[in-house]
Amino acid sequence: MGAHHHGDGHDPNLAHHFESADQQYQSAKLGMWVFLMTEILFFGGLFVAYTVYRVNHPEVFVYGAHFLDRGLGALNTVVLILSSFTIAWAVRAAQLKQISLLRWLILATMACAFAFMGVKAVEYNSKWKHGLLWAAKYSHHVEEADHDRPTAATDPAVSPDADPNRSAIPPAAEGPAGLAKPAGETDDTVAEVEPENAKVFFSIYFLMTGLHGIHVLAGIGAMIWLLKCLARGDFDGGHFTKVDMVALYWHVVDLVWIYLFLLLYLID
Amino acid sequence: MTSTTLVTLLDVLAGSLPDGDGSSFWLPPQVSTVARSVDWLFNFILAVSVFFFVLIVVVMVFFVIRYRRREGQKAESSPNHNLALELTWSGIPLVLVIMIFIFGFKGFLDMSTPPANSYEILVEAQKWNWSFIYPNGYIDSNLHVPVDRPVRLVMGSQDVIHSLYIPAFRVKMDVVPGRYSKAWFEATEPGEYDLFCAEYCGTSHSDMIAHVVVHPVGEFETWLEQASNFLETMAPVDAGRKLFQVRGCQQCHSVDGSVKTGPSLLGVFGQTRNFADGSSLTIDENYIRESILEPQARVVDGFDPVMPTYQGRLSDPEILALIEYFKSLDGSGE
Amino acid sequence: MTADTLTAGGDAAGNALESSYLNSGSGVLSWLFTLDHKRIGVMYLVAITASFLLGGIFALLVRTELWSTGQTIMTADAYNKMFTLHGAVMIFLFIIPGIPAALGNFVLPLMLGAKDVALPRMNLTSFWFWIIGASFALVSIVIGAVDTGWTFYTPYSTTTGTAVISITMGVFILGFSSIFTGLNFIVTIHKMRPEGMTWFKMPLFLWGLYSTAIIQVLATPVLGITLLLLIAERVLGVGIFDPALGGDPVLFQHFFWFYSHPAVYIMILPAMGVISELVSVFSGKHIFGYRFIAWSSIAIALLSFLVWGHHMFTSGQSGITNMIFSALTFSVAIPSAVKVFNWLATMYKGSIRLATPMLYVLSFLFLFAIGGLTGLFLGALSTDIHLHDTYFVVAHFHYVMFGGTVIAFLGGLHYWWPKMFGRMYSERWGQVSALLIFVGFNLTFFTQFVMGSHGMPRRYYNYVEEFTSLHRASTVGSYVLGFGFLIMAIYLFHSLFRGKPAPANPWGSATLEWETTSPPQAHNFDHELLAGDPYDLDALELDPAIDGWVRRDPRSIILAEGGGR
Amino acid sequence: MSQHTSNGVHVASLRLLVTVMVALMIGTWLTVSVTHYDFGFLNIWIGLAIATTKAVLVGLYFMHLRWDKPFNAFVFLSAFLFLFLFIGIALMDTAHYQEVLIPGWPLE
Repeated sequence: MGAHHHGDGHDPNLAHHFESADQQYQSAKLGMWVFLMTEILFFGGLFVAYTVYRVNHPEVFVYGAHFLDRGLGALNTVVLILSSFTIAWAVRAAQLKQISLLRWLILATMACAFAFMGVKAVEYNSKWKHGLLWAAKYSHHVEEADHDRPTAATDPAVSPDADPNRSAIPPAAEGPAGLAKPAGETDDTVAEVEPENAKVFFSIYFLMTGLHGIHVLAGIGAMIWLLKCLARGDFDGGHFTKVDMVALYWHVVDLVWIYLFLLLYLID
Repeated sequence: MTSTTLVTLLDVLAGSLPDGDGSSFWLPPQVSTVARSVDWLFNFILAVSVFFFVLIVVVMVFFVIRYRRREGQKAESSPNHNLALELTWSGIPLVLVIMIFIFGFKGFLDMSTPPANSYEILVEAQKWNWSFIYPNGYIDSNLHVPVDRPVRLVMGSQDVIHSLYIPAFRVKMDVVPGRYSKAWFEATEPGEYDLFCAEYCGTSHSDMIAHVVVHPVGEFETWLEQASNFLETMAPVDAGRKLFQVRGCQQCHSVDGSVKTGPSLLGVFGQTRNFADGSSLTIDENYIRESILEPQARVVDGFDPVMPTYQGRLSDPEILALIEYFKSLDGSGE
Repeated sequence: MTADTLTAGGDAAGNALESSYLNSGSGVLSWLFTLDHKRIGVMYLVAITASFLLGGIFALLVRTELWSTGQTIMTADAYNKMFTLHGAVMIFLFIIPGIPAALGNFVLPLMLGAKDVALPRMNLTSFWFWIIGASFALVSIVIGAVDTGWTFYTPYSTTTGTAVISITMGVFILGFSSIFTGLNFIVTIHKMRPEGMTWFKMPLFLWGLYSTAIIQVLATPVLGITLLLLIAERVLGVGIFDPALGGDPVLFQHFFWFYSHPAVYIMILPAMGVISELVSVFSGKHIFGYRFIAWSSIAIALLSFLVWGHHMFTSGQSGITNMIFSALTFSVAIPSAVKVFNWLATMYKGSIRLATPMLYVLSFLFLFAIGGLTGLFLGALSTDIHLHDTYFVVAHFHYVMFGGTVIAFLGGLHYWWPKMFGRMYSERWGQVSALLIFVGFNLTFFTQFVMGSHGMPRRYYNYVEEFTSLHRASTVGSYVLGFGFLIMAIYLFHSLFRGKPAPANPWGSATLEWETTSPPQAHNFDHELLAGDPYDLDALELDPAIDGWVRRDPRSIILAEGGGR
Repeated sequence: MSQHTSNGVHVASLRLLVTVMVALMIGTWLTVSVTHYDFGFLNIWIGLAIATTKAVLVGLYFMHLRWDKPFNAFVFLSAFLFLFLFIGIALMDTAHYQEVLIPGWPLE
């Protein structure tokens, strides 16, 4: 090596190939945003699958959504918003070198993440008990289900006239006579009769919430890493980049859930 | 320039001397009404491509020779860019590709709009054969069509995606499970042509070949009538073999002893078989009849009860013909 | 001497075989866990070369089987696995990472006068993901391989009994490897350009890598989710693509091509970048129409997302969708044509050296012209109906992917080889092998155009008799091609040990990677550099004493002595 | 009154963060409660509008896009642009298939 070391006497947080802390911070930040872009498109594929299936088979979604507990869904939304707030505050704490506060805020965010996964576990468990699983494992019996969804039969929103308009898509029966399924008939009886392929709703439900759950777990991992860095004293000098990056990621996890809650739980 | 002279000009460019069937160095014979317009566009694009390719290569070779590096001689100076020139060589290809797009789209519209009076044939694709179902219910493994009459194919697949491709007609359409896809053509020359599966579908994809037989005027109806009566005109053994092939039996049952989804039928007649329920029986006419109409009644040990019933799909004479065919499978060769 | 002020680590000519990145740490681990972009680039080079060898063997087996109708050397099932593996290995393991991850990784920071990419750890992660993904693919090959074709179309891929899951897992992981490379390049190009290098003073190779990276980060995640859905379909029976469950098997094709069409441009854009560098240097001329070439890269990258449906013209896709995709497909032709004309114009009044890299440039122009022009037949709706899924398509994409990307990759490899390893290869053998590859390639694939337009469907184990002679010609061509590569492997390998030491700048290029020793030192540069016009070749002169090129005014590109950052 | 770090990065005030969080909570309550009313085909669009408002709030304030380099916002938004393109064309095409579906496939 020549006589051109840059590491010595430099800020240990500045990697040797960067000229300034700002360049390093902006690089990390741009990198994170590009990564988030890939995350959006990654989840996006599932949203495409969701949209295509819902537009073609709206009755499956109207039916399936009755089996999701919107109270628990709303609770999880609140939990995630809270965690988004705490991690945003954590960034502020890191920027202002409030190390002890930072620790508590990261812990609070993690607590929310665990709470989220706990609620999720309760939900998954009840689906499991009733056989409301993805298509290959779906073993639901309509008779038992009636106890599960007391609101379904009485829900004022389920009116025969309103339903076909709901998704702004003509019901599948508009093809040539005899070719398409008589979807119009299922609209009247949505609360009682299980539409064909109702199980696909649960396939989609498990795929989307499952992938989201994996992201929550990854977020928990990232926060454990933050705590490790904090213990090492990485943030003492006001180097908040790592906290900022994890926070950005976490907010996207929150954003995805905002849409999942709407699109899976609140269908009518 | 009239389109005929243009066509001739393009034919010459394409290295094709119009030798009657419209085939050329590049293209197979033209046997459908759309083939002519497809080939016209093909040759037009070919002419454009040859022009630009020759231009690029000639310029390139000329530059390499003319400006080859010589000792002690540097590159001459010339401008680094020239907006007018660059816009020109963006603009000319733009105009050309717009033309090609329009021709291609027009041709496509013709190819996707069957005339109203088309003769309709249903097509059933499965790994790895084609069944063509004629309006009178007769099923054949080859496609027979009348000449000079539009034919519309309504196609479905039983398993994976296949694609019906008749090069001589320039027709290709995927056959997708769960939906009907459609294609049409009007054959212009009697003869026999290849029909391929063009979408990869597994082991015998490349053997999923059928023939298109274009019948001369007036002969198609005769053929159909005769073919539909094959039970009367053919020996029962031959009729049985034909049914075995076109009605899908061979998908699951081999006649050479190899095990597929179902047991092989080689030498089946007179053999004793054990069944899943523990009973056993010597195979006779009655058992064959039962296993065609009620396949689940007695399933041969070691096989899954997956065979569909043929109740209502095979007539008594047809079952008799099949039985005769199975009797002939005694291992003594055909 | 002017040279040694710049190349303190090396000898007068700028050769630094003794003190380069190649021996700045020893032992396998110093390579496997290096953060040095040069070493990662070299490891990628070794890895993709091995993949290319594997894919090439599959290709030769496929061609050999097609020597005659019926069985020649293998069964239909084996053949179906061979062409699937040939496609999957060549595309996912070789050609997508090919230029960006191997050549790009090595060259990009050097062209920026930087010490490394912005995110070196992510760079190493990318390489390791490649290794893990490749291992999954190998496992799949060992436990029975796949027979779906590299396109994994449903419902065939969800019903076949072969090892689909392990290979799709592999491709899924390889996707992340590709995303990480792209992400890294975007950040590096945005944030680490040196003083003086505005966007429009970047070498065009960087424009190629940048537009490639845009596609990598935007399209590859969709591949990831597509494969995940495919795995879920097989394991969980999810139903999105299953018509029996109300799903849509053709939707898979939309998913797949939303990635895989842009992926075609992941392959070709960096190749175009390489050609832009080479054609200027070996013509001794400033590149012609810099801005048009740069913008056309970005245009191609963005347009590449709007054309995927042209793979589905016969799938039953609606007429209106077909029309839109056909029209948009032709729009990609324009920027591609512009580039070709600009490269030709660069040669005008030049001083053209027919060194091995330049032979590849000429080869590229010839083959890419054919590949591009035959795309017109496939973009037009009515002709595509006839040609879709025939050998015409096979020939077309080999002319683009091999005649374009691989030829450019070889050109780039021969161009940067002295920089990477500090040795010159045998020029004579380089030319022989370039010629053999050119001839073999055309014999292999031009025949396939003729077969295809006559109606020979692709992925056929057996074929009708009339195609026998063309198939045989094609097979012979593939052997010639393979022989050309064998020669190349020998002389390149030989050069590593016996090659003449390379000077810092053997070709007379003006981009910054030639301002350091060959091979570069671990920290790349001794000084902080000031970027000028990357195609100002007049700033250099040949120094016969070292058989290399030096700057007339070496101080003109030094921003600060000794790095001084 | 806005604070900045040593390298000039904006520090969001706690009051702002709390306000945004409260707004998000209200948004969630709103999303759930509007489902008790039926607006016909507008239902899904009202839901999406509320969700998107929430998303914008998160993006602008929690994720600092409001003070960040505009290019980062551009990167993020372009992801949605490509996603809409994908959804749009997939929907347009699949809508066309509906009339050619074979009812009750597979038939056996």
